[in-house]
Amino acid sequence: MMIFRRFESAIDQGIGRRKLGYLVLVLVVLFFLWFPNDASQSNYTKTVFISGFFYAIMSSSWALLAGIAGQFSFGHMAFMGIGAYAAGLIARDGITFAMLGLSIGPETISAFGAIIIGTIAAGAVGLVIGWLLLRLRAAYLALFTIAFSELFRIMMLTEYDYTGGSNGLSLRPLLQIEDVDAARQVEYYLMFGLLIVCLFALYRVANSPIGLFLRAMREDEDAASALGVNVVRYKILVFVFTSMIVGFAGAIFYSDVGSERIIPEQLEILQMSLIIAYAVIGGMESLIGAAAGAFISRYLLEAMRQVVITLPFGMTTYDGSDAFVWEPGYWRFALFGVVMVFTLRYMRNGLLYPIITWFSERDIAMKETVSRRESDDDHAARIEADDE
Amino acid sequence: MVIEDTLFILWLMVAGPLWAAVGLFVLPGINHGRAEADQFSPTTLKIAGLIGGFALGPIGVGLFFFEPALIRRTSLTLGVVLTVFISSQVLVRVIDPNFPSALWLLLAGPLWAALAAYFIPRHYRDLEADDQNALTAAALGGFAIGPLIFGLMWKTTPKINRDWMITLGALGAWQIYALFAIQNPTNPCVALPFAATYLTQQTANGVVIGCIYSLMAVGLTLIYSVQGVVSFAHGQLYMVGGYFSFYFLEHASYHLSELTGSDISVNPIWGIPVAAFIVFIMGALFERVFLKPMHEGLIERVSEYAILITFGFGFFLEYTTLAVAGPFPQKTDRFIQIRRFTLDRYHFNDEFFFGPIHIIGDRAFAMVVGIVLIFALLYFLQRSWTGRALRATSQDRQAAAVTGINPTNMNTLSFAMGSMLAAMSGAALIPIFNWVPWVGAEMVGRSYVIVVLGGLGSVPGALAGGIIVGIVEALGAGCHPDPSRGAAYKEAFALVIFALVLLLKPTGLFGREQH
Amino acid sequence: MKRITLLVSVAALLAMIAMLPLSAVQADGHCEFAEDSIKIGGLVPLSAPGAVAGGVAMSWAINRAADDINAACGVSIDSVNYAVEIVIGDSEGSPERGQAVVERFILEDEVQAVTGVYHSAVGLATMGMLDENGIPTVFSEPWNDNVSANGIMEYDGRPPRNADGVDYVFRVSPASSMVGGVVVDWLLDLGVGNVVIIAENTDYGQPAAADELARFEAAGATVTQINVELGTEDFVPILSRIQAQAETPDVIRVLVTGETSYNLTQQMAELGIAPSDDTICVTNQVAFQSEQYWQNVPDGNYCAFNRVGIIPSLFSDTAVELNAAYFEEFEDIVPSYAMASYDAVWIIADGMARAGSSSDGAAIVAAIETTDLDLSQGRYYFEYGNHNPDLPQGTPAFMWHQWPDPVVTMMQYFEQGQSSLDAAVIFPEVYQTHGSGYIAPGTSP
Amino acid sequence: MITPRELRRTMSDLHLELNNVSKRFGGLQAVDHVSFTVTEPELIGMIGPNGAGKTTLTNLMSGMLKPSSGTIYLNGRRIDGHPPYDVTRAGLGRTFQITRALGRMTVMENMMVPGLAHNPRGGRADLEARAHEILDLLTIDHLTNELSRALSGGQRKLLELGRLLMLDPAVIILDEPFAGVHPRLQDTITNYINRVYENGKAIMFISHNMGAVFELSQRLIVLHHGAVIADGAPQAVRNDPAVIDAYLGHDEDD
Repeated sequence: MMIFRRFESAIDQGIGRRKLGYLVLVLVVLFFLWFPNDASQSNYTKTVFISGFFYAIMSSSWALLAGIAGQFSFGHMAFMGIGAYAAGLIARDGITFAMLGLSIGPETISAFGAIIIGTIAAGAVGLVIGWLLLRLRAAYLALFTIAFSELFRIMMLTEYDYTGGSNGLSLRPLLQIEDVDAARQVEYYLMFGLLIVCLFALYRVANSPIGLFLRAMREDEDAASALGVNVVRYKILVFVFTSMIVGFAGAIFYSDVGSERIIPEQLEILQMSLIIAYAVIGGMESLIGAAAGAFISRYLLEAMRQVVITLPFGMTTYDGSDAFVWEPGYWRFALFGVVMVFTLRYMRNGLLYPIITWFSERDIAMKETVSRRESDDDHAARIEADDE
Repeated sequence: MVIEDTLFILWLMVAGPLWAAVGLFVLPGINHGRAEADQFSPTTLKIAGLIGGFALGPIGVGLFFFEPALIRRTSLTLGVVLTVFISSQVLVRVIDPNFPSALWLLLAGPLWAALAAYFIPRHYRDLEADDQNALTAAALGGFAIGPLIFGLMWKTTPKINRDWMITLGALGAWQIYALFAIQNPTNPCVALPFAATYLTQQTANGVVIGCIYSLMAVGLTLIYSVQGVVSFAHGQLYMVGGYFSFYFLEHASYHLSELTGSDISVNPIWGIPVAAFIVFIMGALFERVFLKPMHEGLIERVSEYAILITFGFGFFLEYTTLAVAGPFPQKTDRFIQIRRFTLDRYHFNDEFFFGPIHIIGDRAFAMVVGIVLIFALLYFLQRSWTGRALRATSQDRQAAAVTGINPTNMNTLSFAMGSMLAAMSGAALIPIFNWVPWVGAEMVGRSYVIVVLGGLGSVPGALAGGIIVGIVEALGAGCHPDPSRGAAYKEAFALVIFALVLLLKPTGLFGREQH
Repeated sequence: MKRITLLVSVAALLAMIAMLPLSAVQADGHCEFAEDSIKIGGLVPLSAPGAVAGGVAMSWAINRAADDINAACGVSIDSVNYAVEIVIGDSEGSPERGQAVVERFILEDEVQAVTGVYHSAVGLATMGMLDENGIPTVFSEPWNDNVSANGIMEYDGRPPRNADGVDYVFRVSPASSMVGGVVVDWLLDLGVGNVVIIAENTDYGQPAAADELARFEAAGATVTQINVELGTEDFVPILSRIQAQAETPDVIRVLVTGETSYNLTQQMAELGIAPSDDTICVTNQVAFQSEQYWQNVPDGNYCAFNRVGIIPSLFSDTAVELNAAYFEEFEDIVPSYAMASYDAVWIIADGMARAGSSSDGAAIVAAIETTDLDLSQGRYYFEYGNHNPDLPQGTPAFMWHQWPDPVVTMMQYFEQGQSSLDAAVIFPEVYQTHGSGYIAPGTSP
Repeated sequence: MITPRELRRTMSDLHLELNNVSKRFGGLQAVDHVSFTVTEPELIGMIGPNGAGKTTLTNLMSGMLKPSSGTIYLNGRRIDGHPPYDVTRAGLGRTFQITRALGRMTVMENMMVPGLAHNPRGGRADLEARAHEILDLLTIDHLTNELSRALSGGQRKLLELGRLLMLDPAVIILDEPFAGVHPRLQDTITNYINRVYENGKAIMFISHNMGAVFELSQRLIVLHHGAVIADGAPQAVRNDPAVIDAYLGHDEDD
């Protein structure tokens, strides 16, 4: 503890925490950039990372929606699905405007064009849903979005002829690279780049005046409105924005980058709940936190499929090996649930929150003001006033 | 249903106009000078007579003669019913079977609903009329009767009371029904002579399963009414309830057989109290540890916290069960050894008949269990001190606290009881549906629909909501024009209603104002 | 070549009769194994949304096969014994995961062959990759017609994987249309005219339903297809709908799996729709798990069901052993996919032995193509492959690298709580055990 | 003490006008044809027994509720039925009876919300400078980086007042500014009110205890059963019989 204090003060005198924080960030990014070049790493790890990046995008954008704007949506996965499915259907069937008698054949639409269309579709639906949700708060909003995403899932599953039902719908591949290793390399960088871009976009929004307004709305919608914040506009805006981000990410991920086809099971509430859990564990109200939470949780869940426990002191199991393998199976998720619940209860801002705040100078400032307040003698006033 | 051509034409061309004429010319005359009739303008009387006569013939005329007070509302309603009925009957004949009902259901209906929902309430406000429920009524009406709703609500902005809602709702339902009929005339919902039996059968199915559903929903609504919290662990509690019952019965039967040496299988009814007891404890503990701090102001954004924490709890329960019990479907013995109750076919004449109606024995039993438990709960809430205390707390925490009720205990109690009810319905259903760890998901979705429909926090609402959902699902699956999709969309029907209620009347049908 | 096979299988039987839990130890006892072992990947669904129950059984069978092989001194290549080592991967029933796992198999675990796969979606998504990497593969449960079909075929609009097709992938499970054929033939023999098909909207239900529907209509029967979502519990409304149809159906065919099918069948029986005097109840292989079946469908007596795999009364010793062991583990009859998975490992091992290499994919494939083995499900061989490349006109593409005659039979219970080992085989006639093509409810043969 | 007349020269245009504003909840007539106008910087007290419709009227003016009938004009713009944020932009700011500080945002952020909402293009630096001035005036400048949920009730009230100034509205409505505030802070508030008034704004403070209102206000509006029963100079109002028996008889109506 003492040592830590000394270290802390050293940092504060030295480069300062914020700078150090940026440094750490840069190092992390560099690590991820270097990673695929590590020959010892198999493509499988890369694949795990790729899906990790994808879910990082999902839960950090959800963190903006739920954590910062306080819009507690369970429809996030559905929006992702809309993006992917729209892209896939467009690329397969093209568009036909019966009334105008004009039709755009699938061959004229490039994979990327399809992705863009998917993104727009997700945004459009986000607009409608956001508008519908204006009247609903908290639990009602959650319930409505659950209903929405279930409806979407059931439709995708049932309209077998159009969506391929549970066989899933395969999107037009974004990259055509024969060599598996090279392909995986490119996909890795593509997804990582996407994550960086999305995080940057989310970060910019969160720290712009808009972000401020969103937080104000989260705290108290009426008050915010009374202070001149156009709640309607920003509420809808945040829905459209996040829907487009996840729609885009989804369309890309399923264009044979992370996966070769999207299946309705991906849209089950279970999947959504995983995203929420990641965000909660990482810290719902910090984008980086949520992203990191998602990435780490996914990695751990993956790594925990098979836990090899090496026995100390040359002990051996009955068949003579010095290690035995534990396959936690569902216990992983059970454990995950426990972690989530306890995080919520005892570290509401997520397990990474302390680290993140430590790096932001905010809490230095806080400490100072706290000390000042203690010196301040309106303690009595506070107690008295709080009795009202 | 499609009434027979000759009958229809006979009425449309001859009887209707005849009595309409009577209503039009005679009624105002004889009603003239009678106090209760003079409150209406002559034109109103004329139109009322016209419609009444056309719709109900002599009955209508008689009605308006003996009960002039009814003239306005009755004639309005009749008018609407007529328009829809005739139009749909004509449609059935004119339009070819593969007329896309989507056209109305997905385009025209919602369009008019949206328009009405947008303009009418404003109009009400401009006229300083009481605009309570105007929105709902407008939307319903717009969907049901399209532009006519403007004619109905624009000129004379009537006070929207329950009959209005029910009438319009019924009309909407009728609209869908008629469209289904058009889509697929061989649809058993419309094709005589089956229709009568079939609809009764489906309604019965709906009511039976509905009562079972509501038992679970009641728990949800109880928790909400006291704590203002929607439990997202409800489905999983329902699921573990089933499992507790299952394992208890298995062991009990085994050991009893051991003792007595004869092969005994314990009736699943005994599983219910066991499951109830265990889950009650679980619920109480969870509430103490994780929900209590909410009410001590240790947590901001309470509702979100509640959602997440219960959600995580459910997550944990589901996977723990999966790890312990495995994915293999389980089921207990039946409650009663009667496979089904059957009401035999009754012939009116050689082509018209009614029945048979079947109800599966165990379901009937489970329904009874459900109803008994719900009424027991109601009795408990009304009569016992604790029950009253619970209600008081749900009314007004502070006031309750002042009168010496300990709100903290009430919270714990409410959550524990709510969870217990979920577990009980689980234990009551495991003899009927086979059990897997993810069985809660579909069920809980349904009970959200139910509680919102009935109004979060209202126990009778939950019962009604359950029955409505049951019927909607049964009729939806049963009457969907495309049999191959009807079943697959079964849940979807309830979900659609759910979404609509949330948007139009978030307080539900019986609910208090939302917290 | 043949001799080795024989030796191997005989030894295997001996080993199985010897105490099984100790098999590994015993193997160490009397076999000299080479340093490095042969790795075979087993791709099975072990978590939701996958069909977990199936996955559990399959991984059990795969490991079991490995134990038996090792008990018989593993795979001998140039008179060196290589132990077989199994790597199980969880596909979660999702194509995405499946691809990832296969990748791990190939690049991390460096498996020399792959088996397993329950969901067709996973099979479709992974077979291209397996082929590109030249990993000899024997799928043991996906039914979709497009799995293992040669490269000429396309599925949902995607171009062929490569010019000469999916050549490394074999299949010992039937294609759904092979099964459909048997069921439909049987029903048509009984002269049904009005059929209701209830199918789950998944990659199993829909193609199967489409196939059977086509066959029925070709034979002039009227068919109503009803799709249901997996996880639905209450089927009474839709069943009432069937009940209300003007003419009662002659047969209700259930193409739904898992607990959903149990719910459906039970409610069907409780409502007295089927099995009844007018309506035949036809469910599917899930009914073969008699313990589960009777627990969940107490009223399901006299339901007929199609089953893949040799019929119990004709079980080979291998099958009997396997069944006994399976029963010990799961207290239930061994399902076909477990048998198939078990056999698949043997086929691979045998192929490697004959190819004289555990790494040369092409050679192994060539060897497997000329497989001729008697295992738990009967005699294995592959009619069409590079050894016999041109499929005659009208032969469907999936016959490529397809075990041509997995035994598909119709069976029927005629006693409450009957073990499926005693259930009557009613079709095809050659297999009939109780000499009747259909046992009417209430009667017994 | 500056007189309104002198102020009028310096002040920006200011004209608030209510015509027959009514609000009905179901059967209850909460606000009943209220009409009054504010045309010059004034300290207006609005009083009335509990349930007289004061808060409802505030909500109507600030756009939280739509009037059932009647119109409200502010500086020539019709604002009734407009959402609160429009009304605020139009230049009418209000505080809440129970303080509505944005809990988990720092005091500075609380100040910036209205600032940026009011002129999004405005440079943060200037706005922050302004915020500091205001906070200083309100004696809570030292709490800038404090999360506002950590503030005392009184400080929250001050913060709310501060936020209003960031909007620099023409009319300010204070709902129960003195309720449950430590005496020491009450002075600050009074002082604030005067300062704002001197900057040429009209301030309407609502309270159900006449005492606090009397010494401050230059004009009193008395509500009873949702209707204005008196409107004029405090002294005149004090002796108005209607007001008296409204207050004497107010026990039975809440």
